[in-house]
Amino acid sequence: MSEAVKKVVEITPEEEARVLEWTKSKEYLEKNLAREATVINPAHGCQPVGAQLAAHGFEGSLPFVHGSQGCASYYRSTLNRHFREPAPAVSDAMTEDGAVFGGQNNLFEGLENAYKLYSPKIMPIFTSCMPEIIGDDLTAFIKNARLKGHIPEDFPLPYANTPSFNGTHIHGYDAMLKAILEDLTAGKRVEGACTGKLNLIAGFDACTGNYREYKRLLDAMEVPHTLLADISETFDSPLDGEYQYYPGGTPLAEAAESINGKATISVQKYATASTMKFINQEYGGKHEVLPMPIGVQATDAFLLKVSQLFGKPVPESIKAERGRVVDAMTDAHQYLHNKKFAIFGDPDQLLALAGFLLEMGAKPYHVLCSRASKKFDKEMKALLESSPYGKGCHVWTNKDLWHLRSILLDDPVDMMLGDTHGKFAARETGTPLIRIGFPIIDRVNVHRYPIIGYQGALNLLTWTANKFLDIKDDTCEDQWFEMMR
Amino acid sequence: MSEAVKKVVEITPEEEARVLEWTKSKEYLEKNLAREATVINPAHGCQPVGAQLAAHGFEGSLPFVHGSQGCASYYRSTLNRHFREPAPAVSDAMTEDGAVFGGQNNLFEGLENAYKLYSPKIMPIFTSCMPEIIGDDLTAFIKNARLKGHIPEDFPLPYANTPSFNGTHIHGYDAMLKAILEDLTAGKRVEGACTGKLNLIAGFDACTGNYREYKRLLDAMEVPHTLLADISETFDSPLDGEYQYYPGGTPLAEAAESINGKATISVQKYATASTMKFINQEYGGKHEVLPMPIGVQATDAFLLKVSQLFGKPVPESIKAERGRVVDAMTDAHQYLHNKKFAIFGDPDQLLALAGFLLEMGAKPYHVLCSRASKKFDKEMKALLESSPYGKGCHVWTNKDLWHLRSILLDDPVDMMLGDTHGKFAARETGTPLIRIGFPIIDRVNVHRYPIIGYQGALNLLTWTANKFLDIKDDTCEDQWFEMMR
Amino acid sequence: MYQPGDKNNKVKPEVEGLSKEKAAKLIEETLELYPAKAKKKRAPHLAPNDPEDKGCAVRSNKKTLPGVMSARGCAYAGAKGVVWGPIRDMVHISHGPVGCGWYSWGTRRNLTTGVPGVSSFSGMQFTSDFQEKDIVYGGDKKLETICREVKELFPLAKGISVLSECPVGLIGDDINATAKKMAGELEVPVVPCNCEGFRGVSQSLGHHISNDTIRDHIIGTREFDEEPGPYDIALIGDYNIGGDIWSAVKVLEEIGLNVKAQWTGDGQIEHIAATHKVKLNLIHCYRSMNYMCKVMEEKYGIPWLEFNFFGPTKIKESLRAIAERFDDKIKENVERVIAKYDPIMQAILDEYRPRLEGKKVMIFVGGLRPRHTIGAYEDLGMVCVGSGYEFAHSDDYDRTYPEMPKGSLVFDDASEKEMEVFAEAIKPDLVASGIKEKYVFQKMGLPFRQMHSWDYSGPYHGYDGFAIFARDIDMAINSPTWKLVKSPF
Amino acid sequence: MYQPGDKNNKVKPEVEGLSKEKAAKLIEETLELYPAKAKKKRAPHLAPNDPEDKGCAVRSNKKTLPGVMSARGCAYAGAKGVVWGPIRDMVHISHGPVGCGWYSWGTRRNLTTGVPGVSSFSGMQFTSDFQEKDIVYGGDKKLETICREVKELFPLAKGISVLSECPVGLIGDDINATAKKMAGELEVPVVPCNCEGFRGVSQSLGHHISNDTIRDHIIGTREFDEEPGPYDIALIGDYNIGGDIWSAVKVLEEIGLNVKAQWTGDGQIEHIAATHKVKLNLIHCYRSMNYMCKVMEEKYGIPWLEFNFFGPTKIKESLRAIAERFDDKIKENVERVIAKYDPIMQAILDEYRPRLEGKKVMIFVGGLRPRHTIGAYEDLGMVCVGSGYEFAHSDDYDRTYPEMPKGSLVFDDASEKEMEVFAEAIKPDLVASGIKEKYVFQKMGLPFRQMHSWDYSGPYHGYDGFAIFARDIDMAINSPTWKLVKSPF
Repeated sequence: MSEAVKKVVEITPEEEARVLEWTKSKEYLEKNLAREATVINPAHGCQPVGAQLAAHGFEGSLPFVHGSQGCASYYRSTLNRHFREPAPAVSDAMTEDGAVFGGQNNLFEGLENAYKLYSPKIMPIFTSCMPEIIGDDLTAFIKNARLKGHIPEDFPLPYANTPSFNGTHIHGYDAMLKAILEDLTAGKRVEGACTGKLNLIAGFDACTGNYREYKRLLDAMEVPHTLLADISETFDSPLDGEYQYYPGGTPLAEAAESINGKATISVQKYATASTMKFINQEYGGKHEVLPMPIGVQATDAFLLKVSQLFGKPVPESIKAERGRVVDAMTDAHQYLHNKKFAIFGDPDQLLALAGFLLEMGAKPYHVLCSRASKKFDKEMKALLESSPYGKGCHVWTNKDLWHLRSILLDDPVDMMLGDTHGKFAARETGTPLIRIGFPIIDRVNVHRYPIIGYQGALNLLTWTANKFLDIKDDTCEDQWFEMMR
Repeated sequence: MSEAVKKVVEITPEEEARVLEWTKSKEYLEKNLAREATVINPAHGCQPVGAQLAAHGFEGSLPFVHGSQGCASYYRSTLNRHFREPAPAVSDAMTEDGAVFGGQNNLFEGLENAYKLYSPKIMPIFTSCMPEIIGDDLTAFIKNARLKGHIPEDFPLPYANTPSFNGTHIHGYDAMLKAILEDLTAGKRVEGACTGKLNLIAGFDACTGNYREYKRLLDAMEVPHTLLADISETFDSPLDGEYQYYPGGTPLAEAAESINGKATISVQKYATASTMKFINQEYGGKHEVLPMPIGVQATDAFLLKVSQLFGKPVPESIKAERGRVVDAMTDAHQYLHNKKFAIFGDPDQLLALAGFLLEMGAKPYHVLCSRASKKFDKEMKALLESSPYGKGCHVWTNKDLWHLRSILLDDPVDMMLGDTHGKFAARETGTPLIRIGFPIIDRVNVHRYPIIGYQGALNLLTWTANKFLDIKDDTCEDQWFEMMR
Repeated sequence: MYQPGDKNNKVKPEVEGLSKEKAAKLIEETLELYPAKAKKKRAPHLAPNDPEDKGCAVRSNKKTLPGVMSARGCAYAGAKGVVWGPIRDMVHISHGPVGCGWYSWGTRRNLTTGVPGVSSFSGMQFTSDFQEKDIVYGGDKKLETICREVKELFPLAKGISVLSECPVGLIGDDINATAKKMAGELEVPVVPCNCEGFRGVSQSLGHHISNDTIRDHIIGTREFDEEPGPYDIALIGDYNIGGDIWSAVKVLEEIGLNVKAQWTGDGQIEHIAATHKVKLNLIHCYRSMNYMCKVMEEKYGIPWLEFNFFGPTKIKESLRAIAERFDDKIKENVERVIAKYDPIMQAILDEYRPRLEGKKVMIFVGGLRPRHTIGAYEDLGMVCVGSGYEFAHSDDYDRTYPEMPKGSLVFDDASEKEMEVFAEAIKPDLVASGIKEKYVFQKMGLPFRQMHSWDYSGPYHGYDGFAIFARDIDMAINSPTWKLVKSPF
Repeated sequence: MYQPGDKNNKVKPEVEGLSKEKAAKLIEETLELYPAKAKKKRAPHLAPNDPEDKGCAVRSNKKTLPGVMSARGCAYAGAKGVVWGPIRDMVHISHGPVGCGWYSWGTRRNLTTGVPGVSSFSGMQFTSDFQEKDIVYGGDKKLETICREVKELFPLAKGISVLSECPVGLIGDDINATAKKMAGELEVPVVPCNCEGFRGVSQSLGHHISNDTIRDHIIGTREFDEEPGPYDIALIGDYNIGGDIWSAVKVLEEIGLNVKAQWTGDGQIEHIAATHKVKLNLIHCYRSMNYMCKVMEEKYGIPWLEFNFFGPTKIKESLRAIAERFDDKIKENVERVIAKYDPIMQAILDEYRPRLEGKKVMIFVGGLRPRHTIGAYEDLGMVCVGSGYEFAHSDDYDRTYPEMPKGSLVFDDASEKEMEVFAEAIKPDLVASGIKEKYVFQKMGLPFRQMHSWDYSGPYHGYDGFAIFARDIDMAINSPTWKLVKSPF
């Protein structure tokens, strides 16, 4: 006779309450931090979505996923939700037989169909897991595709290997951008030629407002420039009754000419490491990697560098803007003074945000990067040590947002800065979350407001200070509820 | 024998609770609305503060209060608090003897001292109550001051009567602006001459961001322009270690030449009635009064009018900006759809905000103006009737924010739009308040963000939609707490 | 309510301005956009509807064309996002690299009760975050550690599902053995689900693979503590998008039925395990779970019934069909409930129908909605001018043709290009599709609702849902912002 | 704590870089900016401090020069903003045009307990909003109606104050008669206060007029229900800016005293009316209420004492001076309280003093603060390089010189220009003044705290307040944003 079937057992509210309390304990924190294998609520995606973001930044560009169609759907919908904009991209829809035969035929057919249907000017190709595992040789495949006439000989098909089991979205961005630049600039270097332009690389940055702000600042500086991978129009196009597949993007000819630029600046060290290595080897002009210009000092440094490189003074209008933001920061300083922040996200953005907080006299108290190198850890710690407001602050690398929940329950902060994925930790620890980064899929328009430059500092300041004031008004007792703040 | 002294009687918590409940009743609402004489928590100030705002809008201008020094202190501190900026202005410090002898000697001495101490280029004079009651003759006084050498013959001293017991701050703005323009343009009209410029009058508008946005839009249109009473630099100057008394302001020569402008547009009908009457009589070119360009349609109308007047097309960059805002409005529409708003403030701003809400499919459900004409009442009602979203909405003129408290307790809304003074009604009725208007003295930087133009529409949209989303996230039960919104 | 072979449905008249011929011509023109080979492949997937002609059947469940923008997801999406993910009291491990779980984290709106992180885990993302070394050396050991860590940190979790991502199947890991070992060690179900994204042609295979695992690991492994009753039912294939299942359960309870298990929206694994003792399985999403009904019918003799709670007409039909399976008490309850809600529904129709009469909707989603929501639109006075599925099979289309007007368009796995051309030609007043399509059509000035996720609204199912559905459809179509699209400049 | 005639104070040494001669020269240069007549008028108001030389006394309480930017307010401001407004359970009517009440609404931070609009009215603005017709026909009838409306809508209000604005006094209204009539009719105190803004030279006369009305209408009109006790005191002239009075009362209660009435911060009118039975009046703001103490001393024999709870040094001195007026129990309590707080205060000093040592502060505010806060700065290691009052009288300056270093600046009713010139010459590390000055000095790159309103912070008084004061002063001076002022371009 078989053993009796077990009964359904319901979890009691008492059990729930007991375990909930336990998850808030020091014991739980320790167990949680001891985790070795499980990642819970990470703050990073995989390489291809970064590659797709970079690919969207060029004129007439149709990102092309070599891999399963499901992957492409995920990347696209993530971008759709963040920008609330279309994200046209295709895949070559590899399936099981790909495991046996490889994906060459899919690539052929995919290129042919996409080229005919969507009339792109460039199709940057990047890979999802399957071809990476089975070892598809993209170099050969693409060569064959041209030879066999699936795609015109001269149609640009930069390609990058973007394995999801290595690095994060920032590395996919880097690989794809490098591949695109490599492809477009091939043979374009002319010794002694100079476009007189600045090439600016924003890095993995899903804030269209930032791109517009870089351009506005450089226009004001009268420095001719090419934003490499300019997604500002791609992902912030007008609603006027006409759907365009490819609004905006860096013009391909301009991208090609970038190799003869006067200077190239990247503002994201970690997200453009290989791109900048390539540029250092191949590009003309001077090459600089600066911190993201978040906050006044970083913006100063950015503009100073541009000014030096191009011999152009920072114009009065921008100086005045700077002065106005310093004014606003002074006025609002007392609302941020010594406030503790938890910040999470990508390395470059974390370093820059921490810099802003320190210059405001606030504390980047918990800095969490769910996938980062020792180099980042070291650099962040050095930054914190450089300021009295960084004393006692903590850097958590390769820790996730479920760790952050425990950390914040144990040692709370006044505010979190990060993307939408932090909202659960925010709620469960009672911490306000100001949305910054990628993806932001539960608020509108946030990505339309810059956080870089002086205007970006003003925005960050306004969001954080006024949130603190909102909280004060919302939570104080009647006797402390006041007209002025 | 004298009667026994009464004992101290303490109010019991029970009494407090009972009366608190009663103040939330229908009966209380009716009693409250039946009030005839008492004004409680009004949403309007008196004329002189408006006059001072206008006066600050000109190059080297030192506003001069003819009246008690206490008045000047109030106006100044109100402006200080709102802008978090200096508001240099003087008074001639009339005291009791003024009631007997009039304020001529104060004016003489005041002009002399202010001129020497503060080196202004113009001193617009306006009155507080005392000289208005005792009937000081400013025309004569000023003439005498010049005759007796207290002030140079040609030093501009426009002056306006701004009695506090008549109208509100918008009327003081109007009177002062008219006086300044009358003074500066006197004798400057040249028949047939035309500067080719647009004169733009923003009206009583304490949002420096709006002024900058007007200028940005007109620059983009390549329409040369003079903002009459331009406070954007006056009240948003850089902090750079140097204190300047008079940053910015409309250059006096430009203001003088405005009489030969190609066209003059006021975007506040109620706040510039007498100024526009003067301009209609005296100015060259065409004259238009338009609604404040809040929202897409009103901005369209503004740009169209400018385009027509100057034969300049609206540039692609602005069209794209328009399309992007329409895009954002479409994306966020569902968060504002049919939401009920209570809005309060000045007539022109109320009409424009109601227009924006209607075009977003939201309801300006309670519109409250604590001092307004029948004309306004009629115009607002006509606007509401023009849209299905205006059906069933209420207009409350000459009602105050204590009325609003009762009204909202009886017939609640989802959100309030108005200045800081609404925060008590907001708290006591549990309604979120988005701060717009004047004064805003409990949040930072709000006045630095435009609410006019397409960018302004984006700002309003972002503030309101994201506030609703904040509330949803803050108040929903766990089962409805979601990643996406 | 449509049942296979049901002849009650009248053929719906052609929509004004549309006809079978026009639709055929439009399809022909659309196909011209493709290269020859692709055209040939796509042609059988598109057809004008003719409810009387079996020949209109479109081809379905075939590979997506490479290089076209398809709305389809993958098997993993079908397993994690659809079937397993909504079960709230299990920990679902996205086994492999970080991305698949990250993108699908919180983006399907399968709401749950329970305490997050304590007794409900659907809102969280668990991943083994494969690194290069896991590819090289295999991930089975890591999976073991993960199971132990999960058990330790989430002691109330009632089980673990292991949802494989592509690399797992390709590198030769044996998650089945690992799961078995860990189930024994940890004394909770550990269910291995080989739903690698490269398997099959769409999320549909993911559903099926998940069904198999439920069949093999779950069904029949528990029994309810209380005795079975005559009104015990299970609700199958409702994933509680935007709260749908709560709204549906409310109606079912009002007519006197006991919903003993929810598959799988806001689901509890032990309830699911004990479903084999219910009297009737009611199935909402036929596509993803009809196999489960068939299994339970075969193995335990449980009858099943399709139903549709979208819009008052279909609710009424469905309630009466459900009542037919029970006694007079339930029949009386049903009539009482219908009488209770009729005036409420009428008030909704009175409000919205005048604003929506004659408006055209084009639908392209997944599961059951391309057919099931048509009645709700019709209740509002709207007509369906086209409908299609991302990942349907032929039995789905069999159920769809009768619901659609003659001459409307039927499309299977439509590409974005096809949808665009159709929309430009037909000019629908509403496009009801997914997030990837939303902004495309909005840019064209066409009102749009995301109909996978109810566009962050809902519920739409049940009586309560219809009020929200009607409001949302009206709001989308009649938003005053559409007047702003055309620039006056 | 300074008491008139007290010789305990040592003369403070000159500040480095300052001397009586330098200060005199600076004053001379500053005066050169004025026209001759104005220079002559201003000269007596400015002086270098010399605690040993009576001759340094500045002139005060004179008319403000026309045409200079003065920080002064008016009599109405002194009555509404300072004395009457903080009484929470009365309705205070700003009688006249709308502006005066509107500008002063919520801008003084005299916090209150009670239920807003029910038992606390300080946070609201009541005005008769005079219109042209009220000027022409007079406002007395309107005032009657207002009183009746207030009584009806706010039944728990314990009285009404009528605070006249300029027009009322000029058009010949008789608010005294109206108030008397309405007090009779409504059976609550209706207090007419002829504090028209044109009266006097500053808010100081408003204080005095208000004192007169309290004397005439309030004092002695109530008695406490409970018997008077030996430790009953009243706290006079604390307006509870930022919660100061709560912090002060806490200390006083800790040493065993009963604070029976608060004048007038978070005040209750019937408690104030019953003050005549207390044993001691402790006065905080000497300027605005010393007259009340004198009245009560004269009429009821109540002794009074000035005290200062800013900073641990002054708190300690004050507590011991207070204890002297009571028995051993209180004396013991005081020593116990001092012992309790000493280490807490020391910890604060340990934290902040190293960051503030030697920093220079220039003070220009009203009331008592230009002298009373000096000790708190000194506790933090700072030095006062200049201090002045908006509306002081000579007795204020008498109390101030001994508190300040030799050679520091003393200024009365300073104009903004004078302040600017002084700041440029002396380069203080902190300017402590009001909202009208704040942004001027900040533009100059000088740290600033609003010291009328505690800059939206507080309390600063009492032991609890010092922790906040120290933090705020440090925060203002050492804000890293100051490093950003100088542009690198």
